[in-house]
Amino acid sequence: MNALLEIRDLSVDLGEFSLRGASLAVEKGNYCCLIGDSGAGKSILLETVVGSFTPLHGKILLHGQDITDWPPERRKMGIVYQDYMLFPHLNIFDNIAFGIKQQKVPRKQTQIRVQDVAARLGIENLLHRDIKTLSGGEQQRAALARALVAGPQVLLLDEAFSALDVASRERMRGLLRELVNDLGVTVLHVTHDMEDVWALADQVAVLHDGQILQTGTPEHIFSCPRPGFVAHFLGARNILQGRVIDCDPSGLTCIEVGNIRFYSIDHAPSGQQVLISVRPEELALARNQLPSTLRNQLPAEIDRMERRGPLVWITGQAEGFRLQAAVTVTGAREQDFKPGDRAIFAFSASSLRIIEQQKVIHPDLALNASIKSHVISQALIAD
Amino acid sequence: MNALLEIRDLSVDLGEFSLRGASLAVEKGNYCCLIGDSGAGKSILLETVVGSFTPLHGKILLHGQDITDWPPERRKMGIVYQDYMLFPHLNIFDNIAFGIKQQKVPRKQTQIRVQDVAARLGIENLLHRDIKTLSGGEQQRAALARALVAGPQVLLLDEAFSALDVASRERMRGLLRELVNDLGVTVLHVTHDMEDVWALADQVAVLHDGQILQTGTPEHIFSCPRPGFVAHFLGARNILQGRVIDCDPSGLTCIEVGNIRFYSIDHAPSGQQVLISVRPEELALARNQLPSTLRNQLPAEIDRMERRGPLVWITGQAEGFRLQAAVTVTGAREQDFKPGDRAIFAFSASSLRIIEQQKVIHPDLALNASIKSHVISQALIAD
Amino acid sequence: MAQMGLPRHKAEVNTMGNRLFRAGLGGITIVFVGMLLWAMLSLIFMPRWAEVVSSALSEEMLYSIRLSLITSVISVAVVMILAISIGYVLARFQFPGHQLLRTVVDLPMAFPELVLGLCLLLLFGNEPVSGWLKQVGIDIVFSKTGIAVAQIFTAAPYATRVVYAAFRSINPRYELVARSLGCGQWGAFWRVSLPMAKGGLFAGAVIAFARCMGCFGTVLILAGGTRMFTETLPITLYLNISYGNLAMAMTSGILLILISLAAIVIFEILNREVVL
Amino acid sequence: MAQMGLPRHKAEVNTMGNRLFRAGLGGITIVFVGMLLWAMLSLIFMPRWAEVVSSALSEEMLYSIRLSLITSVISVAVVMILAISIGYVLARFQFPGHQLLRTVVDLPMAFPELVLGLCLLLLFGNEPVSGWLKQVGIDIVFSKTGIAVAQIFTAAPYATRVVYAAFRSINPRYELVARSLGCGQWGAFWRVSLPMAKGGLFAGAVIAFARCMGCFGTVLILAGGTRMFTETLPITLYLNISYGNLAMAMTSGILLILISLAAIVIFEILNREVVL
Repeated sequence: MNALLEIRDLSVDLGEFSLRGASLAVEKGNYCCLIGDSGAGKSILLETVVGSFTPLHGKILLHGQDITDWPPERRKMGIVYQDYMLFPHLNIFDNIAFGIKQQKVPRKQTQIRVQDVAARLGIENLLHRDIKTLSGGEQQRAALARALVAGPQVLLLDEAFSALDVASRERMRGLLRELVNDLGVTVLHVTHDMEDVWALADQVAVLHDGQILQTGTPEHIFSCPRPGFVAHFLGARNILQGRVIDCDPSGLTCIEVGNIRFYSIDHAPSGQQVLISVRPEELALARNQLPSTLRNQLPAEIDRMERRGPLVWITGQAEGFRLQAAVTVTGAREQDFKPGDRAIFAFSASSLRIIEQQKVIHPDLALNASIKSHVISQALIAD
Repeated sequence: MNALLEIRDLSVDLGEFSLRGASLAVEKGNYCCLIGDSGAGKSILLETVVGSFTPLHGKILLHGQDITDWPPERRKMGIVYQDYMLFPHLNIFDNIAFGIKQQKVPRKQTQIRVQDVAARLGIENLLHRDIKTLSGGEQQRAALARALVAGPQVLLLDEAFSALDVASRERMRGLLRELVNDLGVTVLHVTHDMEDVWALADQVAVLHDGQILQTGTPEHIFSCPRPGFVAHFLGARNILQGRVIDCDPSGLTCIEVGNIRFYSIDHAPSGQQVLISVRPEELALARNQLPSTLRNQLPAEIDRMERRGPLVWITGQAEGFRLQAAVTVTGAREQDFKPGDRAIFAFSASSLRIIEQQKVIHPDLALNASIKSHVISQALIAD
Repeated sequence: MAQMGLPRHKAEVNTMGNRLFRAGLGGITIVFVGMLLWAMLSLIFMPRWAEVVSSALSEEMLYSIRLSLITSVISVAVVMILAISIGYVLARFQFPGHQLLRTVVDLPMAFPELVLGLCLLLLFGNEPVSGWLKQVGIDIVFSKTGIAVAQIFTAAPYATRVVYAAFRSINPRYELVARSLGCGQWGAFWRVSLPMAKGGLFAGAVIAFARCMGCFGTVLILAGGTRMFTETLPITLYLNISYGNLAMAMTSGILLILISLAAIVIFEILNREVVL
Repeated sequence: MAQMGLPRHKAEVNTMGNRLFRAGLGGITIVFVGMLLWAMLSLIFMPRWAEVVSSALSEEMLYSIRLSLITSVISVAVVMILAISIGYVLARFQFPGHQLLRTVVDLPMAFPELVLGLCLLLLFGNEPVSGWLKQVGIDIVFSKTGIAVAQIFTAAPYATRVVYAAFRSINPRYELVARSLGCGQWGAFWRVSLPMAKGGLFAGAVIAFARCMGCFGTVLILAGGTRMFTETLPITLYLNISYGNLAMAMTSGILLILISLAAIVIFEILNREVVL
């Protein structure tokens, strides 16, 4: 293992919130976003890593060294909270210099180091101000400076941008991305904002109910979410269970669901039970079969149409299962679909992903328990 | 005026929150949703109507009668809050019967009326239960029964569904719609959930900073939002300022912005300065001019592409202004657009709406101050 | 109030500095609390119990207990009327002088009891009030009535504070709902606020009772500490310490401590949230 | 804490029932608060000021003031060490018996002062503690040292509660941040928690000082109320009431009331949020 930070099977019990065997590895210089619903244990994980809680089980390794029982002051980590946590009795300079003063660095050098990092964060003119006179974005930049100036090995961010307005948030993301690249610091960032993920993350970990359910690159997690919570949380719909009936390594995999055949570019051995998924926005609707390259074209009856902001969500009932498509208002209007109409739900073989190969059938995921899932996951994300 | 409930130029000052000359009229039997950002004064408006606050200025009229100085007990209004506010020392029956008991109705009749409304709300089996043993949805139905059983003239709902899960929320909407229709009660419903608006409202009022900025049917407000806050809040983008150069009553209105001409089906007199708007999801993008009925086809350079969930937001830079289009991921992928590409931004004349005819130019709205507005309005709605 | 989500430092058993720090704080805490506990337990474990029983059954002690109970019950009744009125006014109405009223009601808790007693003595022992009282035939200074008056003024601020907190913790929207359903202010108060504040009211009464029973300085000054006349339990304790009769003093001390403990236990059970 | 968004009923001046209800509550409030105010103002407006001045300059009063000040200053110093230690332990550490510890520290506030005095008398006046004290030459019972001991035990619970509230109101994440920046527990306490709790600590000291100056029952029992020996201000008040010397009593009453008022004002300014 050459992960810089590794969490092995970590369990922490705080009553209401807890971790139950969470494992995660972050490589040196990687930016890892930790996402999950509220109550999943995201903040606990962060505070256990920084050394606030003693786990019941499990280990935290830094450079392969077991630091589980180390006090926070020995761990060389910086933490930045949503609500800044600047010391109110110190001005900005003394806040940022807090960690350096602890190291008994000469005054001159402290000055230089603080001014350097402050300049990089654009707060060099605020150093002698009282923290209450600063805006939220400025305070958060000071908090970031304070965490970085001591040269931490790992930077921990707990919803660090949530309290900022949109403009400051974007500015902060840019500054952070640059600084983190330059300093080569490893980051673990708890967030519920998917924009943080898209803008910053090299790696995403999904936490639910005290466990890490999936890790990977943002693209990977978004296009191949693990079924169940991760898929729901990330907005994957149309999860169907089928069986691979043919797989040509150079061509397409054919999957049978009921007596309908789907084609996917993902591979799986013949005879394998699989879960497949297609994102609603990747479906096109048409009156008739489309003479096109779209390999999956499924006739279904429109069951329900719901407008949500810029999209119309159309649910179609096929033989034994349902598909949900998200199309633009213009598109739906042009075709003049109404509930009860028959329509072709069409999508490409590259849109259909095999999200799990399985032997055991998940009864709660089979067929279409997912009709309401998009609503649930939207609620989760909004929260 | 034959409005049942009329609010005239109402001002209330509670320090942090306040109303500043809000006016609104709701006709008998109408369902009016009041939307707005947090801190706009939505709850204060409701509680002033019910009689909790004495306004500094303005009047509240019920059936044309000035009730501004009446105490709450004379106003015959029912109020339902997000957190139910069931009396914890009474069981469900006594909660619902609270208002009837006050009217000194005989016991037998109280029984009948309570059971009747409880049956309609599907809680007839819960009447002798303690309120703590009920789920949120059941408690909210009891609260609704309590407000309705006394026969109010106006029903006031303050984010009444916000604390419920999605399933209960949908069930409640259905029940409420039916009951309200049958009883012919007039409703004023404060909400931040657009689904409430689409599912329930006959009329929408947008409140911002203590004032009602616009009222109308949901369709009207959504497609022709007043520029400024309302448009931002409801997600209108692409607001451009132009001048009508030709208007054929039987045909299209031609509007010039810079030296580009747009066509709209809305009418305005020639020479008039107007603000026009087109919703991003109504724009289509193509490599070349589309041989179609789309009257507005504008070449622009792609400036920025951002994926947000199921959509890709594409910003295009034309001569002096910007347009923003929201297209599906599949659509963008098929055409393989990249920032820097040239593309045609196409939309129909029926998508382009004239949202304000003006003499004075709003400097803050002119041209394209709206690039970030969708982010802001999303944040507002999520909040 | 549970501060949700706030982390607490659990076991970290590693650096010398941290260990020394915790040992220092813990040591000071244990020494002081140990002495305090020891002192309180002395009263229970030191006396010879035969003496305590005979003291408890002595004529003087029985008189003192009866007088304490009678005056306290009357005082608590008056105190609760005051506390409910003032507590509700403070919790629900806004008016100029709101903060001043709160401060004046709280003041007696900050003063030494003795000073409150002196104030009451000056009020009721001098013209014009003494004249008015003489006309209606009420004797407050150096009388049994004075005991109740002293207790009422001592206990009312405590009860008011608890009752006020109870009313404040009730969301006024409950009353607004009741009123939208046709209740007047009195109806909303009687049918909603009072039953919802039940726990707080009872807790306030318990606190008031304990304060009345234990009231010393105010009673001593206003009603005098006369043996077998204005002798309540604290007076018995004081008089017998003066006479050197330690068994009698300890007996009244034990009774007073039991009353306080019972009050605390009941209060904690009723009113975990209101406890300050 | 301001309860945000809670409506308050403002003026509604219409139905008879509502008016009667408000008049009833308001009437009771005004009568009681009026009497209370009158009683407290009597102490200030009644005395002849020439007498007060000569009393204040009498040998006995000067002795009493000096003794009160000296013992109180010493007591406050000890109390603050105790309050900071115990308050921080309670606010930051979790351990079995946490709730018990809090209750034991709070208990003396619920007991009559007299009973606390008796407990301390039994602890320090009996074996084994009296023997230990004799060996190191400390005399507590009926001595000036006893005054300070009585004051410390009386005032410590009040100060501890205020200091505890101050530490609790500081988000422990501040300390966690300090520690992630390299501080040990002592460093985080000294560089972050203590300066952040500054207001609360000073408020606690003010409360402690006021309680020490006004401490009567405990001092009376443990140190005795001997003229010109263990005579603090409250004892002066009591002794002079007994001798019928009202001018002296009122003078010490006025001094005590001024100290309490000053303490309240300082406390309110420092610590609006912590005031319970």
